[in-house]
Amino acid sequence: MGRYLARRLLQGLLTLFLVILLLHLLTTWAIQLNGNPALAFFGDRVPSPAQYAAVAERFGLGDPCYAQVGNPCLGPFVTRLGDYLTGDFGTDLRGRPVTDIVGTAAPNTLRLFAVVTITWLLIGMTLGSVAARKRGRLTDHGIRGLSIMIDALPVFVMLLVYRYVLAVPLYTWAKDTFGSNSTVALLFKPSFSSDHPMITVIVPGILLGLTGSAAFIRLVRAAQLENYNSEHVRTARSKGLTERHVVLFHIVRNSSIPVATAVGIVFTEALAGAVITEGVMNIYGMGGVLWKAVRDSDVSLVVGIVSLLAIVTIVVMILVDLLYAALDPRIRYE
Amino acid sequence: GSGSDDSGTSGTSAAGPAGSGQSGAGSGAAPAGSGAGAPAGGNDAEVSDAVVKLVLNQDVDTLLPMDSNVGDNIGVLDVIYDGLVRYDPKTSKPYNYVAQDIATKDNKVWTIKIKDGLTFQNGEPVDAAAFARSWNYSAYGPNAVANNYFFERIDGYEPMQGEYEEDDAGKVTVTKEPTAKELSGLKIVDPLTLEVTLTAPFAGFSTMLGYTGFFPVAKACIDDVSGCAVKPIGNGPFQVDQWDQGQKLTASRWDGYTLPESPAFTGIEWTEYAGKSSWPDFQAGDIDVSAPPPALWAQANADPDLSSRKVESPGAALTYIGFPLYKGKPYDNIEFRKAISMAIDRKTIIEKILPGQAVPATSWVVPDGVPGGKAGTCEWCRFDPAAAKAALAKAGGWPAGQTLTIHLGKDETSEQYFKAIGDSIKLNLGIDYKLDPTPDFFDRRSSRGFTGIFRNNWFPDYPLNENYLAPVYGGGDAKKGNKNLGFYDAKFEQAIKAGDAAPNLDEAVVKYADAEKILAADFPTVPVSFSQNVAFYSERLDNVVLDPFSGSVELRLLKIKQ
Amino acid sequence: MPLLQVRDLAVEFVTADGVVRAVDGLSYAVDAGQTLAIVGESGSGKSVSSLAVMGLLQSPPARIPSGSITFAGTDLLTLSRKQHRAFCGEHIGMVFQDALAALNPVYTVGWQLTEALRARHGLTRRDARRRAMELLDLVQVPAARQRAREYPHQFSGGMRQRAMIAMALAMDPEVLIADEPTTALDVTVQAQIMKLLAEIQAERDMALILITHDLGVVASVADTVTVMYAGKAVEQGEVQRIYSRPAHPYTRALLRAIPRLDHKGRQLDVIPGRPPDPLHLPDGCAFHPRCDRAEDVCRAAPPPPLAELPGGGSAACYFAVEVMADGKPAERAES
Amino acid sequence: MGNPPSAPSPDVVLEVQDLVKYYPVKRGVVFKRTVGQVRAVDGVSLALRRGRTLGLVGESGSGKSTLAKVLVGVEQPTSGRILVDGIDVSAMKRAQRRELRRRIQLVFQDPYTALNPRMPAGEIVGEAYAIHPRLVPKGGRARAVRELFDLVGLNPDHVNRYPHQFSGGQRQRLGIARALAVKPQILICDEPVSALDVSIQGQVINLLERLQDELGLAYLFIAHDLAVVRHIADEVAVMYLGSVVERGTETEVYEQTRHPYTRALMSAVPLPDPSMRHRREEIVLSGDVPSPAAPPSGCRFHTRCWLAPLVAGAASDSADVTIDEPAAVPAVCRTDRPELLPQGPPDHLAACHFAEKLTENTTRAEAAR
Amino acid sequence: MSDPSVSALVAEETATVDRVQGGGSLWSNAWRTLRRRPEVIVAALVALFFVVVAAFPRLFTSQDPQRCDISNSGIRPQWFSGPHPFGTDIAGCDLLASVVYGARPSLLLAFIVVGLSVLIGVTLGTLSGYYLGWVDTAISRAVEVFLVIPLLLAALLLLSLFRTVDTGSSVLGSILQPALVLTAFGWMGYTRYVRANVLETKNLDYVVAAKVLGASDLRIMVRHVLPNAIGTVTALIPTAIAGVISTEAVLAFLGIGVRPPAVSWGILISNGSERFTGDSQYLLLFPLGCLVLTVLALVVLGDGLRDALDPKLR
Ligand SMILES: Nc1ncnc2c1ncn2[C@@H]1O[C@H](COP(=O)(O)OP(=O)(O)OP(=O)(O)O)[C@@H](O)[C@H]1O
Ligand SMILES: Nc1ncnc2c1ncn2[C@@H]1O[C@H](COP(=O)(O)OP(=O)(O)OP(=O)(O)O)[C@@H](O)[C@H]1O
Ligand SMILES: [Mg+2]
Ligand SMILES: [Mg+2]
Repeated sequence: MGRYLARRLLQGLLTLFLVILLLHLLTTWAIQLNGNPALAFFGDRVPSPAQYAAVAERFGLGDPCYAQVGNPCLGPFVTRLGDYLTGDFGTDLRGRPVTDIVGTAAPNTLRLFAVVTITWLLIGMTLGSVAARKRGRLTDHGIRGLSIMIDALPVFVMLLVYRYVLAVPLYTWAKDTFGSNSTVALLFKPSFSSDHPMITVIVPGILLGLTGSAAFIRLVRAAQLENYNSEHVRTARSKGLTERHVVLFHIVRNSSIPVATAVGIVFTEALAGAVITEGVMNIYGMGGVLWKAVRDSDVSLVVGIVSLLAIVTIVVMILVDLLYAALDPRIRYE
Repeated sequence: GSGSDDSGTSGTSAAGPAGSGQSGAGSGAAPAGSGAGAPAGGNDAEVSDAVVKLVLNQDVDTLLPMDSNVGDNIGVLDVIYDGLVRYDPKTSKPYNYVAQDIATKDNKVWTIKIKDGLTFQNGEPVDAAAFARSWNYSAYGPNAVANNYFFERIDGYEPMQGEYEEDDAGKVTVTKEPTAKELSGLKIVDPLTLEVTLTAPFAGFSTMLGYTGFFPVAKACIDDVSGCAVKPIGNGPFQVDQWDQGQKLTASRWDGYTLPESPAFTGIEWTEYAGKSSWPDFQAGDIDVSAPPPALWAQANADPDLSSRKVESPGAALTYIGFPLYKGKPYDNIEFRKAISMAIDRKTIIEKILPGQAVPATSWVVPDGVPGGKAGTCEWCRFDPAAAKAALAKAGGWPAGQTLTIHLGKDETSEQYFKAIGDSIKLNLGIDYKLDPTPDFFDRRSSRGFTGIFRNNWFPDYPLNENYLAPVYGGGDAKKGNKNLGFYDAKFEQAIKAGDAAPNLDEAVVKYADAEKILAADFPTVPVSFSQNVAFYSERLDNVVLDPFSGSVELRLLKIKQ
Repeated sequence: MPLLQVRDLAVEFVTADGVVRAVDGLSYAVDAGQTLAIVGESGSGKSVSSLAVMGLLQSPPARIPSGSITFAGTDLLTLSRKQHRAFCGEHIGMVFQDALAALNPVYTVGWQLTEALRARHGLTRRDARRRAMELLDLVQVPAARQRAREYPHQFSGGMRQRAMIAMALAMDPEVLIADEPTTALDVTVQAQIMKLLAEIQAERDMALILITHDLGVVASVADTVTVMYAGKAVEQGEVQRIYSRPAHPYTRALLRAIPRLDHKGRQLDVIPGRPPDPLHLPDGCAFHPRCDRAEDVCRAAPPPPLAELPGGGSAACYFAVEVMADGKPAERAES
Repeated sequence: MGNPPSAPSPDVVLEVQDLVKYYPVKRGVVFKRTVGQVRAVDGVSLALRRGRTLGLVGESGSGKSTLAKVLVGVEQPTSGRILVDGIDVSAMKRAQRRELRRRIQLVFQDPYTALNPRMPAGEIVGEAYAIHPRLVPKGGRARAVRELFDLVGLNPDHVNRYPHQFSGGQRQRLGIARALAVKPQILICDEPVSALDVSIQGQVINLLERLQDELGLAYLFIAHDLAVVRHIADEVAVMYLGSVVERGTETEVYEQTRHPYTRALMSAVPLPDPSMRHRREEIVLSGDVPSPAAPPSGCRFHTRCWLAPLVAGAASDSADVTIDEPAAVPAVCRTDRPELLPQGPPDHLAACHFAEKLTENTTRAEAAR
Repeated sequence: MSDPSVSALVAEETATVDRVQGGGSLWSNAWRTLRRRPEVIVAALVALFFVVVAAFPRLFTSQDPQRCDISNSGIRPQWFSGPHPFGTDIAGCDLLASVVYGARPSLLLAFIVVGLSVLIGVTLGTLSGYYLGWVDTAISRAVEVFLVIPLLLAALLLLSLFRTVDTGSSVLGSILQPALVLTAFGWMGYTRYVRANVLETKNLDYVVAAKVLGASDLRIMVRHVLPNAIGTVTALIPTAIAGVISTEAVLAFLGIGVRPPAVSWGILISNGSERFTGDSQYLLLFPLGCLVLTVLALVVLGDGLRDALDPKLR
């Protein structure tokens, strides 16, 4: 177990290194092809080399390699790695520490993910279980159809419709009924509010979670179906246990293994949804920050954020592996 | 000064009083002490205990005055800092504010007297040293602040930049470090008197002084620049309480404020939207000022309640189409350019794509609000498909099978806008087009990398017709034309020179207008639209006035209904 | 009255290709302390019939169009499914063939052993643990205390099967149905398990229904035998009689086909062809295409009913008496 | 441990000398270290004669399949020699070894996993010709396949069917046909009838016997079922925990058993004869086969041996010793690994310190004396 | 009973085997299962319809989607009473033509992405599972790296990299960039899937049999391991195609999708969703309807295929 953990961590470090290297290369080449963001600083004006150099220096892009197309810019890469080792994740183009940005943006995104995960679990578990239970019947077909519909409907459509069509009347109604600072009213606030970061993230989270839940419904259904037909469930039934007990202890428990694994690995995938949700609902989060950082060719910010994200993801992946072992005693890591 | 051209990298919707660029002032007439039309600033008796809720539509990265050059942080800093002069919201004329007096004899050496007894919010005095400190910091090249270039007119700017060399590979090597850390043109005569020496006479210097880049900063601010960028130490009526970057900025009245113009309420809360629409929050009553996204424009206007709470004012930005004149045929043919121009149904396009945000342009200089601006100088800016076809035929037609590229910056709104323009061209001239949104627009434009027509957006630095003309069309040589457009006309250059040499501004304006006429005949670019500032405001607001340049609400004039 | 009596049981599966009659008119009875063996080829309906007894068939696709299953006077088929299962949980234990699959991999063996006791009889955790150990001791699993805390995958094949048996015994059932309990095991382990089963049965005076296709095992433990072919019982009777004087050609062929440990024969007798497709059973006697004794009547007439034989037992063959008279199968095999 | 290599007889087509196959147990964070070994096959010597059958029996995990895999070259032996027609395989070059592989073919236990479900039967059987193009000229392949179908008793018209359309017995025939396609000399049958119904078993066994007669094949017939082995084998080897504990002709092994393990194995096989029910000697071995990763010291069988306590009991003159008590095992069993030595006839070998106790068909009680 | 002669036996077998499974291959069996499910048939027809639309847009509209007249902006659906059955969008382009011509980039993108991803995924998964060792280590690391990098980030980065590369205005050119990104981040699932399957398959007896016959690694992989590992992947393909079509809409919404002036469903949906909140709901509903219908059809098809290919779930 300890050995396994050590090996996974080493592998994780290697992955991290590769991720950083890859991102470094991509961002570097983007800069080389599209021009140094320092140029954008001057807008329409044509800077003197002096001014340009000063700004490039300030942006951390002063190394001449950024002007040579194809140069992998390993020098700055090594420097950056060294800085990371000392816990220095650098600053964005405007000098704001990356850790500070992440510190403000990450909690909001994590709140969003928390709501999303809970939505997945709730919807996926309930509907998936019902579908598995009623396999082949109308309810099953209905739920499967619904899951596909949810799947096909892009997130942004739901979010836009909610924000522009539903939120205002709901919010107004809730304010009139429950008072303007009531929980219900805040729930329907058309935009995120940093004063109420948890409650205003719930509806966006649910909407985003709804889209992802489609796959979950299907996963839970498939996992449970497998167990419904399994021999150990037949054994449990032969013991005269009630169906409720059988479902709870043998079907749901056993099908939780693939489900738990899936919850873990969708972390990175959820980020795409986060960019959109954060964008539409005006949540200051990792998705939005990253989005902007890439558009601005803000190398430090991009690499910094993604490295931190990668660390989180890798840790999540390892945790999922461990969770897997916890859920399935047949797995013993060496 | 030079104008600015926003690449439009802001977000998906252009809602709200957006608009980047800097406001400047440049009225050649003696500005000092004019006070004419000085707005009725809020006095303490009328202060209502309210927090005004506003939005920041652009990404605001810093609140350091020397580094702030986008509409939104300028808007915030407008109540945090006070400049030497402030501008009349209607006429754009400057009047002294922190300055007691600004005087010059030769338009080269300026003597600025500062009002006595003013302090920063941390108690430091606002004096000549404060201005000198701020300006020296900005002008020092290695500090690389956004407003550095504003100081190039002051003596001693050059040595502060150092010298660099750039070889063919783009490698920059420092050949000489900056030799000075202070502007030699700044002299502190006494604690409240600053003498500024320019490199050359410039009548408009005093009008520039109200611009954000010229605000004073406290010593504590220079000592901790990054802290000051987040929590400014201002000298204005409001102080920043807290800034959760990316989310929210709150400011409240500063009790130590002694000057007259102060907002008539106790606090302001800016919510950051980073290009997203704040309209639903406005509708829900959480925001006091907003504007609907294009899709909801018609709806909002149709609502009598909403439209009664709308202010509109003309903006200063011009969107125009440029041609790679340096590429030769067919772009260097005026008939071709005419054909393009007359093929564009400006009115309908704006109505459909950017309702309320723009007006069709019929001139190169914004007709209202800028001295010398006049509508209708562009003869071929009307929509006339027949004439357009005829002109194209006269130009020899469009090469068969080729596609016209339209280059533009990366911005969805302008993409839609220019798609409609392209559609118009295709429909009326039968020319196939393709859009090329590119992130390195400026780079490619200045390096003449365009192969088709391109979108330009000119935002002036100061309200003078010269600023729409000389920086854009001038400065070229007879053979190659100017840098961006490849345009050159000796008569045009002469007219500009004549304007520069004019003894006073009123005469200069006339000369510059002559230059516009020459331009109209040469027709190197096609004006498309001027911007329009719009805001809807909540029921509790009163006296909502938009700044003609930045388009943001004049906070010091705003009133809260009781 | 026998403890468990199955009468005229039929089980059908509704599949996309048609209705499969997996069990067709099966009847048998067991008494306390008796061992009934059900033998037959793969697919002959052995498992399905016992699942029907336990109320474990999935319906759909399964349905029971006729028959009765009476346990001590209660017809199980008249009960609701819930009652049926609860009843069987109390009175009938079942041991499945593949113990690894039949045990839930995520719970400890001890937990599973006492699950029913805890869920249905509200046993405390401590009592449950003690009971689990008793049960493991009963089935001769060494180091029961330690083993109860382990998971099924940590057990060897024989141990798992023992655990399975212990689980089936947890509720002190009166009848134990063992569906091929040793097929997957080594002979040495098989011998251990069969010995164990016999001991427990004797000790508790339990009825044992042993489902298998190993005629050797049947010979060593069964009292009565039911031979199934294509869903039907083709022969029933005392174990001695069936082995010495089989009355159905299928039984006889089966006995002849077994290679024997005690002497070497060069050529094995075989039953030609393959078991019939349950969807397309041959007309007449289902065995006739493979039968060496088949005559026209077997092909044309309706399948023969299970008829009483002179010396006790019964067989479903028109020529049962003649076949029985043919003599010992083993002797023939040596010829 | 090793047996002296028996003199090569002209009849011997395959000889195995002191064959060892260990599977390393690896562990490590970055670089894996070998921390132990699974001794799957631990010093086996066998000889296979042309046209004859060697039966190999033993409990699950005794290394039978591993041995088979090593013989057909799917696994590389850890040590030991394999001689085909007297030639050492390990000394051969690649091409030669490939040719050799052809000569030894394998028939599998599970007819469901042994055939590629996505290949038509004809292609499965004919694949050998695609791999060894020189075996049969291109035009003749279809015919060769049909002939093979016919040979193993399958309808040649079924070449286009897929495996799932065949019954278990038929699939086993397909597996045999595939093995025969390359014209092998040696067929290694790894429990070829274990998964089949009794009624089908006979068909396959008869087929194998007929093929042996017709083609002169040598079989290594691996099985659980001692009755089947007795039926088909000329010689028998009994394996326990990776090594052969008894070897001899069928009659010798079955009728003059010289190893307590073999005896136990045989007594565990139920006889299909209810009249024998309580008349047979029953030796029920306790427990399971120990793990080959940590085999017992000395005689591998001593932990489960029924004879040892009896012998020990006799030695200590004690009447009631139980098998479960390890102390009751003679020290020699726990310390010394018995060699495979001739018992009576020179080719009847057994590896037991007390083999002489079993010279007659001794009962347990007699052995104790 | 005497041993029946081989030929008799053969005849016997022939008689019975004919009834065993009714003949036909695994695929034809799957087909027979599929045929019995009406919803699968309908789904297949719908999918086919849209494929035809994508292949022959001219059959469905005579209008040019690129010919837009701003003065016709925002005409509501006229159905059969005017030249614009679905109405026009804000730029005055005919919506029916846009939807019809938008099918091609959307579907083509989906097919290309899924095709390439499967190809890469299956190849790497097979190599990884078959050889293990350092090949596996390297591929596993690559998989993890690509799993860790967020797709959208990479999409944006690659977009800025490819901005300056002119891919032409053909349909292929306009979808090249999103296709690249989605492929680059779409293969890992297949790799892991196939690898697991290969690990399972490669120790099966029939693979051992092929080895014993002397088959080369390549042959074993291609003929034995892959076909069986790929079966389940096949069933994933329709769902994956559906997923890409939806993702394209998301990319379009973020402005990094199919390159204008090509229209795709994603672009139409993204544009339409802005207007949905205004007063022109039909601008969203038509393209979204097509997308939902296609996705629905493909997922149902995938479900059907999976059930048909996987007897366990039948
Ligand atoms: N769910 C089902 N759907 C359709 N047919 C079924 C189903 N379950 C069982 N059958 C059929 O019922 C018949 C009897 O099956 P059963 O499992 O009882 O055989 P068995 O005698 O136990 O065989 P084995 O020795 O292989 O266990 C078989 O023909 C089988 O095909
Ligand atoms: N690849 C491997 N790695 C490690 N151990 C292995 C491997 N293959 C087999 N073994 C071990 O080697 C021992 C012998 O296995 P083998 O399959 O040869 O036994 P067997 O006699 O064929 O058993 P069965 O009768 O169950 O088929 C077993 O303990 C097994 O766990
Ligand atoms: Mg069964
Ligand atoms: Mg084996």
